[in-house]
Amino acid sequence: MPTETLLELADLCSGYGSTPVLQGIDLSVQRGEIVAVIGRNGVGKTTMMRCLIGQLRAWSGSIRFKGNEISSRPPEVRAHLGFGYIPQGREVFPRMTVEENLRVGEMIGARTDAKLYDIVYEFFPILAERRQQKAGTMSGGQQQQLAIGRAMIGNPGLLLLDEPSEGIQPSIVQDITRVMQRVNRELGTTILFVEQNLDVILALAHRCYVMDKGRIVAERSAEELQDREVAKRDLQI
Amino acid sequence: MTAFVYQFLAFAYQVADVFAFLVLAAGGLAIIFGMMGIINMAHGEFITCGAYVTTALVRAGLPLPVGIVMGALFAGVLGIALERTIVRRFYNRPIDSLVVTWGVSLIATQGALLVLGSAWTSVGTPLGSIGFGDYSFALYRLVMLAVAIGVLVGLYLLFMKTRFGVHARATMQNPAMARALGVPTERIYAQTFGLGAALAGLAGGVYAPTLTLSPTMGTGFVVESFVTVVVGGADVLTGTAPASAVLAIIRAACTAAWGQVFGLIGLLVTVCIVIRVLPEGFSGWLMRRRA
Amino acid sequence: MTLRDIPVLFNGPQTLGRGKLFWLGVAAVIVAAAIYPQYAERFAISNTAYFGVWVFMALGLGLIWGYGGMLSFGQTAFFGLAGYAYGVIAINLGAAHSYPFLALICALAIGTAFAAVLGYFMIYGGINGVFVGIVTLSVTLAFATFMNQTAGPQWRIGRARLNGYNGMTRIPSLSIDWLDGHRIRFEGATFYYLVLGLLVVTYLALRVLVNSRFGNVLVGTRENPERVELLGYDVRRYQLGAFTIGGFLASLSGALYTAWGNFIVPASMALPAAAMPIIWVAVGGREDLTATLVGSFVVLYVFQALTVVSQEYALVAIGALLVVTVLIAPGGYVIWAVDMASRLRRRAGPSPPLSDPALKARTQRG
Amino acid sequence: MSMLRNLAIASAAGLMLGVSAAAALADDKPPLKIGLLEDHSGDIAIFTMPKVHGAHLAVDEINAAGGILGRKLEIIEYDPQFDNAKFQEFARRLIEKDGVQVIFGAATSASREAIRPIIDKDNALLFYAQQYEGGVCDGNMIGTGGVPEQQFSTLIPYMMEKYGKKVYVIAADYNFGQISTEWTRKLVTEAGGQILGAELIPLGVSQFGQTIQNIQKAKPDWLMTLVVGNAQSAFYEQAAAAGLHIPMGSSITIGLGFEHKRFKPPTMQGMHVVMNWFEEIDRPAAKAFVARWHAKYPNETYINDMGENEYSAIYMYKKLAEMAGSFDLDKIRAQIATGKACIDAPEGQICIDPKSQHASHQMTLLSVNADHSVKVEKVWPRVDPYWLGQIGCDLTKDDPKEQYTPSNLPSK
Repeated sequence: MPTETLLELADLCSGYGSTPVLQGIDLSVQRGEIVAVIGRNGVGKTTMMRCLIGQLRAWSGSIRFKGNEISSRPPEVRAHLGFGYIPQGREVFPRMTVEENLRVGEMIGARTDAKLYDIVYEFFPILAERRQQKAGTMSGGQQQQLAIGRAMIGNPGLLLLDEPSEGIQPSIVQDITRVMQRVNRELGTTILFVEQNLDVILALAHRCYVMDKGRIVAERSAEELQDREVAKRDLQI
Repeated sequence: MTAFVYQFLAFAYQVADVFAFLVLAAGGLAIIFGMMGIINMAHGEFITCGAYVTTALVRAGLPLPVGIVMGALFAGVLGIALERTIVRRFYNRPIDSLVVTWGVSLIATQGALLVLGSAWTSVGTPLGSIGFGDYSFALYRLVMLAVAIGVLVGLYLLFMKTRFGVHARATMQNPAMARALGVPTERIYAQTFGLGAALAGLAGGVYAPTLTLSPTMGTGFVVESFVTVVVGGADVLTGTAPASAVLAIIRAACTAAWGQVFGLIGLLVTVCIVIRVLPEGFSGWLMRRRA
Repeated sequence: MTLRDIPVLFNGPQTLGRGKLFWLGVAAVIVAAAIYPQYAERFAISNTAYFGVWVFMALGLGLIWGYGGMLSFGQTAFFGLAGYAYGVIAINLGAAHSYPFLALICALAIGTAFAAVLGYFMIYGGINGVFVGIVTLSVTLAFATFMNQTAGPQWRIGRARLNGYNGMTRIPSLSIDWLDGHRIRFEGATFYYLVLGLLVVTYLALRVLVNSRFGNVLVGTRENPERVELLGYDVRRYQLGAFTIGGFLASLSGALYTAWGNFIVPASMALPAAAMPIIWVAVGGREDLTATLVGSFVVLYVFQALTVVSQEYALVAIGALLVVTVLIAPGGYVIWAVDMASRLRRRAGPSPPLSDPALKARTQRG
Repeated sequence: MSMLRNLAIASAAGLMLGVSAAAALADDKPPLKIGLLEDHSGDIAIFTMPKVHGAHLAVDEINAAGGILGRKLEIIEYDPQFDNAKFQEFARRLIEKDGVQVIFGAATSASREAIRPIIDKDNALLFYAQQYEGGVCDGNMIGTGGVPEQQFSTLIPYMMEKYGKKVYVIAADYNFGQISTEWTRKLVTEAGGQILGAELIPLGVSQFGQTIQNIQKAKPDWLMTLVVGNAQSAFYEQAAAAGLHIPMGSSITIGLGFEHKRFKPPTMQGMHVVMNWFEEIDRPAAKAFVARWHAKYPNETYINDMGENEYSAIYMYKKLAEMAGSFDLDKIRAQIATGKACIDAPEGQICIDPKSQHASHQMTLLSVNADHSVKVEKVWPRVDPYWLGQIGCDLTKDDPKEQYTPSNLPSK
């Protein structure tokens, strides 16, 4: 395993309006890792993701990417630096075709010239099949694949996945999980995801942070997570 | 029989003429509205601006097409400047944006009156006319139609085939997500606003030779362009274009039958009906039917 | 209800200004306005009444836009319709007896009914946001265009020629016969007192209205329609109510304007005129009745003072004022000034000035 | 040419000299305030600015010559910017606040009708120095511009004789256009001609494709154009571009809108118009007037009929006040009733008709050539504003304050 720190959050605070949600998050992700952040509904997982991509301003604390402070950078700059964001609910562009959706993702990791259309189409054959279909007319699972493909086109250094399994059939969840493992293995892409689905967490995560009330309360290794009791307790904190 | 053919030709020419007017008058307004949900009340002033720049350059000795292009560019640059300084602060306050652009329009019109005086000499319509039976038509008005169609084709290519187009449509559909994927949405907004202003300037430049120039001339386009945008909805290609066609037929038919007054009233009645039946205009209706 | 409950009616979260000092100020202003004609010349009295005439329309727009969140560009349509209705009826009935007063009542009914119908079509037709502005503007322009082409001799209603672009002139002034046969003609200072009285009544009535459940639901709808609907209110009914009352007030302005100048033209509805109420309300402050009232008066006064010097510079200045207000003080300069004053006071003294929830909400949104 | 110029300079110099003596005398009395209510900006300002200039030129000359009845004139002016409500507001302000008794102003019929009730109510005097659709019978108004019987009953017979009896009319859709159309219809049918079509066009319309086709379809011998404003004047450009070559007649182009100076030749070719003043009028007094004007306003494109009429109106006021020996309106009207109120205006002699209080004029018919030079076709040395008197308006006896038209005659 490589040991270079890719992403590091220190005492990150943020929230909506005047209501604080994140109350000092500390975590770090090494290059090539798959890290999960787990926790109940409403503990601030999605808020943390939005803060990471920059849709939400950080009130205080730091976000370091490859050693550089980026917490004041706007979202598009973070994307150019190599953040591939797959939001909760997919948010594909409904009135654009699959191919056009993928083209939007080209801005991610702006410096890399090679865009990974072939690889994305290989990983997600359904996207190749439906290249000209309007994204809004596809099923939830297909849209999730498109959202992941869109974030991968620019070969990002870090994929941010927000609840990839939410609202999707179990069989497709398994497909997606397998693809994510391949992405990590074959492209060396680092992945940070938040999730509540234990199967996905167990199948994917190398390491895991447990979140509660806007703070990281525990850290678990892959081995510890195998203990279903520990995992269940963490999810229901 | 031939009389009927001429009659039909004459009507078709009128419809085409109104169609060109509506597309050119409304295109810029529709682009800005579709992209940002902003009604640009200073739209007429960009038209005026294009007309004055074109006329000034033609009088200075440049050929008309060059004058028109420069007029459009100048209006576009002004549009970007307006977007950067004022409009961008109002993206989440559409009603305030309407009010603020109205204020800008007041300043621009009255400022132009102060600076430019109230009317300028026109440069004269180029090209001649051709006759059919009893009728003769100005060839230049066919050029206007060509420009209008050219604008629609150009916009289609721009929005469907270029990277800017993909980014612009993504921004239109979900700005936050587009931004998170690296689309520089602020720049897209500025460019789109500039594009809308440039199209307004183009309309002004194209019509400049056929009109009497005055700082208030833009208002002559505003009612028609509002009507077209309301009927068409938020999208230029699936909204403004068909709306212009339908309104052109209604207006030409009413004008031919009962005179200019009813041509205008016909337009306004159509708006009221369309709003009641299709609150989001043609494009909104098409979008919902397809989705 | 006891005497003690009365202040509760006039005060509440939806209006700024409360407490003894504020109401003493209001009383002082009313008294000053009442004795003003004793000390002013004829032109000034008539001119002040003329400003007052417009303020009804501004207050109505404040209710629709500021409290209800719907930008109506069509207040001048109701204004014009009521003006024309007054003109047509008053000319046909003649100036005898209390006929002009009857004409006023009919004009108000016609203008208000039109507002209610238009409001019904829009609000129940699902039109909202900027589209309310465009629809009302289109209706206004359609009406103005129609009236512009009524120059021909065939356009007459009874004895009244509509006269197209030139408009109707020589419309009888407002007058009323008392029981003893004594006639009151509302001209000059009498008209001034009529406007003043109506303004006081309107202001107080609107304060009661916006601080009642109606006002709370309306403001709630502006902020978050879904939530208000979840609470079991039929949001559209309240919006329609506000729109109709706004239409009534615009009609009042229109009928009074016509009676004051004996004159109504289509241009008083067309685009430049239609935008004026928006300027008065936006610049003064749309989310508070007092701000709308004070702001409109000041803008009207300043604007007129400028037009006397130069019409063009006046319009440039008013445009600039609008842009600057929306940029710097989106809530309007009166509210901005109140806010600044209370901020200064907070720095100076211990009294917590932002305890007023309405003000607090405003500062956060600003 | 150089002789004319010398004459102009000499007369101007003479004026200056003769006057300075009298000027000293006038200084001790307070100046007489007169109101000037003309558009300085807005849609028709290019046509109304010459009125403003004409008024100032006349007042400067009169003041330099010692004023009226020993009092200098002071102009108080506002810019209503083509807004009829503003016309009302400023008319009130002029009378009630500034204390003027006489107002020169109003261009469109709409602005005149807006302020006339105010003038009447306060018993002030309005000089309406504007050619218009005629018919105002109001003791508080003096009209110094041309009226239909002066413009149409000269132009229409000429056009029908020269070009034919089939006529098409396009007119602005408001009172001026409507009433002028009525006049055209009346005079054409009385002379055995035929109106093939009369199209009324909303103000502000600037697209004339359909109108041009309608004219081509009707095939008239000539066209009467009564279009108004910047937007509508685009008709000429569009008609020329569409190849509509047809003789045209009008009561408002050239002399009022100087289209032959503003449009690119040969747009206005074939236009015929009758007016009491054109800058091109060849007469020593006219040439001297033009020279004085351009000396004061070198940037003026053209001195239109409104400008000359306004200039003459102020001199007419001077004449009337001097005849009456007073500024009192009743005394002035008593002088009008004598029928001897005449002045030598730049166009020639003009006199106020006692019955209608409108001015008689020398009328000139011009046609426009392909290069936009003009040709004087015919001159009528004196045409009286007879129509109002004919139909029963007699302001020496009765003051109905009405506007009559061929279809709206006095009831008795």
